[in-house]
Amino acid sequence: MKLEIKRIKVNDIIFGDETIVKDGVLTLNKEELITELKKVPGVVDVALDFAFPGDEIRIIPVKDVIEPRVTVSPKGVRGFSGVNADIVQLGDGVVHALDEVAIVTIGDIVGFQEGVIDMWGEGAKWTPFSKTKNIVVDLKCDKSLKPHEHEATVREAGLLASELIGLAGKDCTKFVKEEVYEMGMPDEETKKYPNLPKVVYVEMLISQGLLHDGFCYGINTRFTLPTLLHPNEELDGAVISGNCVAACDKITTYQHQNNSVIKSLYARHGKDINFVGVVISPELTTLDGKFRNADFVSKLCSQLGAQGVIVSEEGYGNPDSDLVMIAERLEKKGIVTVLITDECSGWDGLSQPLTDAKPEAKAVISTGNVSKVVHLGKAKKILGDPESIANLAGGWAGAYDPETGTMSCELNAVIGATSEIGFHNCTIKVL
Amino acid sequence: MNKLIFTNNEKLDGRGISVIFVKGSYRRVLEECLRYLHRGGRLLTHPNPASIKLFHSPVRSILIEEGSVDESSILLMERAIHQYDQIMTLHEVDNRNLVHYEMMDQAHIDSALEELARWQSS
Amino acid sequence: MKKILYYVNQFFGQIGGEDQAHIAPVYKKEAVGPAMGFAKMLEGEAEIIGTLICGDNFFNEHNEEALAFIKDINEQEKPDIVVAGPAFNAGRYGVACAGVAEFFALEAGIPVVTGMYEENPGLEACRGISYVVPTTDSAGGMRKALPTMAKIAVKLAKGEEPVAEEDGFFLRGIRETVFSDKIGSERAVEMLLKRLRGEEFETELPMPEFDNVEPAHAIADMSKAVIALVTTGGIVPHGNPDHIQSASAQKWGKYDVSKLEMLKGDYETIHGGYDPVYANEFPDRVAPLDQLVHLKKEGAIGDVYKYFYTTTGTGTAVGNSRKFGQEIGKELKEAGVDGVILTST
Amino acid sequence: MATITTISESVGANRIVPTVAIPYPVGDPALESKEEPLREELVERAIKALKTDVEKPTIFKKG
Repeated sequence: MKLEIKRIKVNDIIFGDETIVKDGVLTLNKEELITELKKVPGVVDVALDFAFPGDEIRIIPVKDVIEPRVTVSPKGVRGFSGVNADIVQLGDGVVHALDEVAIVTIGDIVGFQEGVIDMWGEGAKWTPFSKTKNIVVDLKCDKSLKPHEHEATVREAGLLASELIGLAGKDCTKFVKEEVYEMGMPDEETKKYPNLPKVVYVEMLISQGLLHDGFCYGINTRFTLPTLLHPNEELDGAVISGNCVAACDKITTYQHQNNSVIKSLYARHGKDINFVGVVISPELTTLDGKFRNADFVSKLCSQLGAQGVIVSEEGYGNPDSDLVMIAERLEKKGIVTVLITDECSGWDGLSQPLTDAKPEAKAVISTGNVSKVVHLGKAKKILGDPESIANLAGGWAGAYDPETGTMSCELNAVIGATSEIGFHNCTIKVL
Repeated sequence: MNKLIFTNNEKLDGRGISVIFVKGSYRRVLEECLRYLHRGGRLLTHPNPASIKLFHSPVRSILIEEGSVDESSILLMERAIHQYDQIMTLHEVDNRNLVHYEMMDQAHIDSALEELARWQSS
Repeated sequence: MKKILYYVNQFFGQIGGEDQAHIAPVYKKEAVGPAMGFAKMLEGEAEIIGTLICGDNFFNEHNEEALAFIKDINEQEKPDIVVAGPAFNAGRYGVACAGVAEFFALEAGIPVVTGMYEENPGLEACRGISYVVPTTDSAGGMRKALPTMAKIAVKLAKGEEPVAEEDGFFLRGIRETVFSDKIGSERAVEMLLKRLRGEEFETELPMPEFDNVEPAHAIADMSKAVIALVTTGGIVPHGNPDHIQSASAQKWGKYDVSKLEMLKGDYETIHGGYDPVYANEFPDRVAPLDQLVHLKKEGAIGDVYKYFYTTTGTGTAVGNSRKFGQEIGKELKEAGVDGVILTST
Repeated sequence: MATITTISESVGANRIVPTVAIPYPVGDPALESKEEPLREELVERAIKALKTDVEKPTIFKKG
């Protein structure tokens, strides 16, 4: 498979009468975009705003983040296969992406959503999405929609917005970066690199219903057994996020399209390792489901002849059990495993970081303490629902200081802060 | 083996499964469950949710199957209580959004029941 | 000038040795014992306003009273910094220093500097909440420990934040979230490559280690063996005479059962972690003395050891559990016990 | 003698007899008159374990 992602430089974004990128300026036709988005059943109103790195803007509550792209070849392929476009095999072709531009969908479906992105100051340090030029899409939906319908509507409209805006880069010829992801199927690659250790990436996805779902080729992963993907498929949009609550450690669609573990392994394919594939493993609510998927994942890894595996988690709480169960099974098969997870070591950083422990979980990357308290400044402008600020500040008395407008909150409320696919650069230092 | 749901969610529809109502907090439900598991039974769902915000929920339901003492269930329940305490050390229960938490709790039990229904003939 | 309150036990408080370990706390408005030398190392940044002296046994056995006294002194003197010990490898003194640290650091919000040997049972309880300087296992290390402790106290007096590597105290185990120069996925791939090449690697999230213990040899002739009964199920004589805590136990109990056929009738449970009905109805369901007496009568075992040992397992700190195990084990060994039935709930 | 044997193993116990339940490890109120034989068997198994040589944490199951 060969996938080329050609990245188009965007220095500024303005509204205008057509949606096009020229000489580093992205122009958006606001009315046209809003009309198109309102065609999605259930969407009653849309607001578009910009939030650039350094602006004193707070975006809350963030539902998803998506990279605006267009598939240039093969011709005629549009959008996210199986979701809002016809079924097509992903992973081959040429894609134009608006570099470091992100579509950020907001709007709370349930009252307790709290994911925040601050574009400036202390808050900006803790989220990867303070460094992207964000087009914030506030989708107001029909009040009569039931929550899961509301979620589906906002998800669909968000993906559509990323496609419509992605079209602006269709005819560009100048690129700031051209990423090429070329890799054959395992047999072929093993013949080329017979003595490089085979490595599999196991990516766990929250799959527990309402606001806690993942989708692979449009199928809700709650209904699938663990499955095998070629790395290019995920980089080409096969996996999208339906998960709106776990702010710090949910995997946004942007992070699927630019999966950091896949990119890190790709960079070493053919040099240090033979990257044989990506296994998507759903995190289910039932324990039998967890046991079954852990067994299935470790069998799949053996089938692929894996000698080393990286496992990334999504969320915090019951998924910790899946993580150590998978590690246990792989290590018992002699497959060397590295886990990536965030931890909760309390406000004082003193409590036991992971409650579900097995001796086999001995090689772990910690992406930070979800209970670390950070202090956010007073925003000049809030995009989204100020009411959700109360969720953020409501965690405990005294979190919000009315005089200065400053507020303290835990990392777990900051989008992507402790990203468990290692997309961000937090780690732990023991003092 | 018949199933039980321990819950403090008044709005919960057990979908035909007998419900043991626990008066009190999310943590009370965890404690009552542990007491029960001490003498028998097996956890069918993990006691805790998958995202931290849901730990702040005032309500929580847990699905159990009757039967003999199951060591791993007792161990898992004790760890779930520890995990809950860690997240909630200085956090207040979020009563502001009770209605939505009740709905989310129902959705997750339905999701579990649906999973089980798909796999078990009974 | 910041005010320092200095805590010492009966020995360093120059009152007496083991014979005076029972004395109640006293407060002297002057520097006593190690505090005198300490006072000279404060570079004018702080002064010692008084020394609080308490017997090690008193502190552990009359914990509530000792803390009440310390609370009064705190309200009366309002110290800015508290210094305790160093306790070297004295177990009860170390646990007392940890208790002092827990009160001042956690409840009164006052920084505490202390010092002890790495194997002191008090270390685990206070290393995360106070600045604990590593010392030798005996008082000979005083000359080396005091200056390091003083340097930390001076830094605190100046309002500076002491750092483990620079100021020489045990890593406090605080897991601080910081930024790495590499994103998580890069660190993961590098760790995987090290593991694939069989090289050393350092996990960023250590799992609790699993202990392993050298197994004792089998008992050859059981018909002559003395078997002791021990439990962490919190089974105590009615009224809990030694006030063993129902959770996070600070002590264990030892009771003569040589004249009993069973625990039923004389014993109850105070354990906070399980439904007490069944144990109160028949305590031998937790600690089966009746069965051991029965086996003795049948000649299957030589004898049931005179003393039954008990404590509460739930919520008890690992440090304390290890201490209890060592203390009880020592007594059983010295009493010539051959085997132990240890029940837990 | 413990109900959660994995914890016993993790702290290095070498002879472990799995017991009935946490509130009554060496007993079972539900058995009423038949509780005695159960309790006897459990303690005898513990004594047998003390007479057996082991190299590592070993669980002594019934029979």
